[in-house]
Amino acid sequence: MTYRVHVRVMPRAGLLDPQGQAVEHALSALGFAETRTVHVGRAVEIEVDAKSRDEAEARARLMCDRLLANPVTEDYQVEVEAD
Amino acid sequence: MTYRVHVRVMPRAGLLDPQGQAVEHALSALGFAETRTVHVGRAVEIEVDAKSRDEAEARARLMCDRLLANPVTEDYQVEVEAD
Amino acid sequence: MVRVAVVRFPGSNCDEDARRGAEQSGAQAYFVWHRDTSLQGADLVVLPGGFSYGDYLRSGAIARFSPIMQAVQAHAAAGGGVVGICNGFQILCEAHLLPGALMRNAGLTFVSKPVDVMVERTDTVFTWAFDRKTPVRLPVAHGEGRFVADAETLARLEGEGQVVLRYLKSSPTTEGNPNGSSNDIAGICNAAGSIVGIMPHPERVVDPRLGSADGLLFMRSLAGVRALSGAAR
Amino acid sequence: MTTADIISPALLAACAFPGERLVTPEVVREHNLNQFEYDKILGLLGRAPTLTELGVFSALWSEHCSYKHSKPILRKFPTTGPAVVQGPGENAGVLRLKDGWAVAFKIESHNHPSAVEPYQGAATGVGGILRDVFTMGARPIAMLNSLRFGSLDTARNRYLFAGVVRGVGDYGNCVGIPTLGGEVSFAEGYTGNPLVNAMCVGLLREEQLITARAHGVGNVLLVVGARTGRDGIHGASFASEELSEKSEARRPQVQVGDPFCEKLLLEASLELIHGGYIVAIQDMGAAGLTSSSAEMAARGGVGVQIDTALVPTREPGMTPYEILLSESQERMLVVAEPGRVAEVQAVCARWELGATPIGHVTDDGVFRVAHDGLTVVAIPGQRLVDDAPVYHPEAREAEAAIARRSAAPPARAAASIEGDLRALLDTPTIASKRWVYEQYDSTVQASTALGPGSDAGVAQVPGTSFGIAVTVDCNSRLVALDPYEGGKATVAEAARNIACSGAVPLGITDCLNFGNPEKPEVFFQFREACRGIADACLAFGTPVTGGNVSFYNENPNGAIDPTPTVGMVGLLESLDHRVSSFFRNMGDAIIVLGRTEGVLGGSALWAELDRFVGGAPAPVDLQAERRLQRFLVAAARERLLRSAHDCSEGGLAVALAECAIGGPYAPSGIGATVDLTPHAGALDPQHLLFGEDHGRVVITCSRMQADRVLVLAGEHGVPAVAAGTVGERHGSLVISADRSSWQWPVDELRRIFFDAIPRRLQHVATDAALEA
Ligand SMILES: Nc1ncnc2c1ncn2[C@@H]1O[C@H](COP(=O)(O)OP(=O)(O)O)[C@@H](O)[C@H]1O
Ligand SMILES: [Mg+2]
Repeated sequence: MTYRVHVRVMPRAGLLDPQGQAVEHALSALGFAETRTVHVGRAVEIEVDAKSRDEAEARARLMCDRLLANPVTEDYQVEVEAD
Repeated sequence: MTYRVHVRVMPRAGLLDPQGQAVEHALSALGFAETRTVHVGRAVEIEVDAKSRDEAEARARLMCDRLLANPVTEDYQVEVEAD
Repeated sequence: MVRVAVVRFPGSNCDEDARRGAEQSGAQAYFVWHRDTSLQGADLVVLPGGFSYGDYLRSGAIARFSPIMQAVQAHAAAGGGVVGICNGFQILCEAHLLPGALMRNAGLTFVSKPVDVMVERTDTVFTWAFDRKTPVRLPVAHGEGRFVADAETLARLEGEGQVVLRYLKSSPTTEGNPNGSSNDIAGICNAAGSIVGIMPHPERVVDPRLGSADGLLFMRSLAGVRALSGAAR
Repeated sequence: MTTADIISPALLAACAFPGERLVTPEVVREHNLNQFEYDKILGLLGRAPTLTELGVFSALWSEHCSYKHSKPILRKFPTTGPAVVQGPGENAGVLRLKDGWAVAFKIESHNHPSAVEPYQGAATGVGGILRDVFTMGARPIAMLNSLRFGSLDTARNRYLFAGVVRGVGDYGNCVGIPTLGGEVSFAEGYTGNPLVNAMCVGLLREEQLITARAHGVGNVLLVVGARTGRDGIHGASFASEELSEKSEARRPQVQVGDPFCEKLLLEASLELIHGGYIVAIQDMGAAGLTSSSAEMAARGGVGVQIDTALVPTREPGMTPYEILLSESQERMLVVAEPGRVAEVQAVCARWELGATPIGHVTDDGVFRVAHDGLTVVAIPGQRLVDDAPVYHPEAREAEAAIARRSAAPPARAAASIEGDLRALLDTPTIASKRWVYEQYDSTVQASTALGPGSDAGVAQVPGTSFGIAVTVDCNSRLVALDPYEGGKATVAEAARNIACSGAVPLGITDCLNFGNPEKPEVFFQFREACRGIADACLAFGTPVTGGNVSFYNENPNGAIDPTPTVGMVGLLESLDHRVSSFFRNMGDAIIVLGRTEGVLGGSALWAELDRFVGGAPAPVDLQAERRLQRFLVAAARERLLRSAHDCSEGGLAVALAECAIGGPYAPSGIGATVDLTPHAGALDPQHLLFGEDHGRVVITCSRMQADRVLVLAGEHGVPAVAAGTVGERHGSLVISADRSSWQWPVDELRRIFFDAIPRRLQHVATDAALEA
């Protein structure tokens, strides 16, 4: 089976996120008064061959640990798209 | 209500995605033979005050159209986190 | 004297270079602040290089909403000259004053080096002082300079002669296209030649004492924009 | 007796912040304070410190802030001279140029943060050194960087290297400061402990100088710039210990840089200074608000009163301890007269920055911090800074080091001169650093006269016909083998690079990267290297105007190679005098300056090809170096030179090859025919070609001028020998000596030289790909 996995890598809470701040300001300047905090990170979309959804997810997590996320500054979330 | 909205902005299919390619190579070099295509885009996380999930989503889409995504090169997806 | 307004966005860092370059070539060049709403009677507007708003999100994406951009839009709509250099080019695309977009360099790293480019169109506000197609060597310094547009737009740009600058492929010294731009495009203009955006930095090479004056004719074009208005319209 | 000694105990009352931990011996140890230091604190306060006070002492008495192991040694540097406007002690040193212009410059390390997070560590290092320069009222016009890594054969080192370069580049590029030079080398000793030293050079009108001295009782302290977060708490003491497993646990404290905010801060600060709105300004670097406020007060001989509850924070609930010690980036502390606070805020607002009053200058000499009115810190301000402990560690050279000096490598079986030169040009330390400097904007500000790739970078002083030349140098192998001669050699190489560009060496800043100073063999290296630097500076008339000490550069395998990096600036009287490194015209005469004894001790040949670091390095004849510098400047003034390139690693062969290979954007290499027989033909070829004697430069001039050049050299007492002729593009480099001769097609050398680093880094693009 081929699964499509969505990975979201975000700056760790507490660390400065200048990009998020800039977007926050820009949105409120554009009149989106309802926005509170904004954070900007990275979205990675991977097609993975795996036997099961669980396996796809586990492999994707491993990819995050090894490459996709910086363990020092980022947290990640993994979601496997329904097949 | 405050909703957390996840926006995923990805390079439009068909456009060169050198980031995706580089990650694809790196993953396979690391032994993740099961990965097929990889794409790298931007994840934006927004906390929005809105009366309903639908409103939150509609506003977020508007933010994408106006600022968060470049209509020439990018596509986006919006997801409101369950409250 | 031609009045050249150089827009300063927070994060602009080639604003002074552009002002100085235009002034040395005989223009009356001055800054306008991104929060201003008037161009103070400018004949021509320069959007300089730099990292407006830190280039956060996408380069130029936030700057295009600066208050001054309304005045720039109006000026452009009235046929006034607008020149965007590097970050300024990115802003022009984001603001839809020029078609296409500038994406992350194909090599993924920032590229700072001289490149050889051909000035392909010599009747624009930024190039009319060239009397024919001319190869020049200009510095580039950018992380997001890969020009991208859909096939139709590209065909139109090529067909209508809206490619102003093109990276020279065969240059043995600079290895050609530095960022993977479609069709080796380094700069484009609108159909009238009144709005021009380019990635290289002619304003950095205007003093032979520093080693090169390959950018001088660009600056002279700015400073003599009236000559164009007279001739071309 | 100082005024601080007579502060009455009543003024020093302070209490614990609600909920904070008790100060136990365990907590004292955690703060890297020893018993002696803790007793000193008790004596100074006349009571036990609060936890917040303990944090303050820990930061200010850390090695990084107090220089407790290095101060007595640094005092021996020559720091005065006719050009010195501001010597050590301020944020940056300042030297007079001409016509009212002055140059402010400083170098600083960011080694440990870069070891943990290369990208942000390097970026914030650039940010910090930039602030040091613009807080002097100077506009930054050039950056340089000096980098050290372990071998590129391992993935971790490649990751560190690529991340650091990207971090340095992204930050400086965004702020808009051209990088005009730097150096990178690779050696085993830096595995696990890379070095990242960044240097910034700025220009100011002499009358615009401002210093970081709080004065004027009642004047207001404001924080300007970014909000304060929980990042980097205790970075200063982190920089003052060895890297270990524990450092990994400190990861959440990584500081993130915001170069965009820095650019706004730069413009706002210069406007505040030049507009006369403020009386003092200091950046919040290591130990953040603590060191900036305490040091400003101590320099001004006054007290300060701060309320940390007024400091804008990024997250709610931060304690005074955290606010005082946070190392959030892009913040400034400014002192203004009360009547001008509104104007200061208006200027900052224009640059989209906050400016928040947090306290004022007092007359009681106490460094006092309250939170919502509750006093949590009350320390005699002067003594907090001046009474920092001073240590005089034992210095003893390691037996192994002595033995290494008299050792020699095993003879290599199939040594070929041709192959050796190719191999040397392919070693990352010697090869072109184009892969690095193409990631750095080197032309922004439109003043670059010589960018990276030549011996020194040169920038025009805007609106004038003169320029400044800049370089950073250190050959740590020489320092490791003979710290004293290595220290001299470092300054000599820097001065030679400056003089090769045609400029007069003016002064230096230094970044002294060493291991743990409590180890006698490390302190020996430190003391002797400094003595060498001092002697060279004295001989050259180039004072030390400031610098930075980075100790505890160790990893589980031991200390790094001692690396006292020297950053030098020079004055180029006229831009028309500038000289670059590369052969230019066919038919030009090649002249070799200096003497070759053929010393291979500490050479790149032995280190890179024989895997042997040893032997005694060549001694440095400071007077000969001085004569050589004077000659180069005189010849450049007469516009006699077409090129000038100094011989450093890899000796004459590498220097000649680099001249022939040409600049990074030359269309091809350019051949040359060189006969070294008259220079030192009697030497064994290996020693002749790869020996690393100092004081040698390869110059070219037009054939017509050759005699004049030789005469001028003679007048300056510089040995000079006409040794050959520049050939044609795409030609060959032909070197002969005695009856042997060797030959290399220059375009092949060119390929080797420019490909060496990129081909080892084919896959590191991945890190860049993952940048948000
Ligand atoms: N990290 C760097 N940043 C910018 N330029 C660099 C860097 N490393 C090396 N360079 C440039 O490459 C050239 C060669 O450097 P190097 O081999 O150290 O020269 P030398 O041995 O003559 O001092 C110099 O012009 C130097 O400025
Ligand atoms: Mg070298």
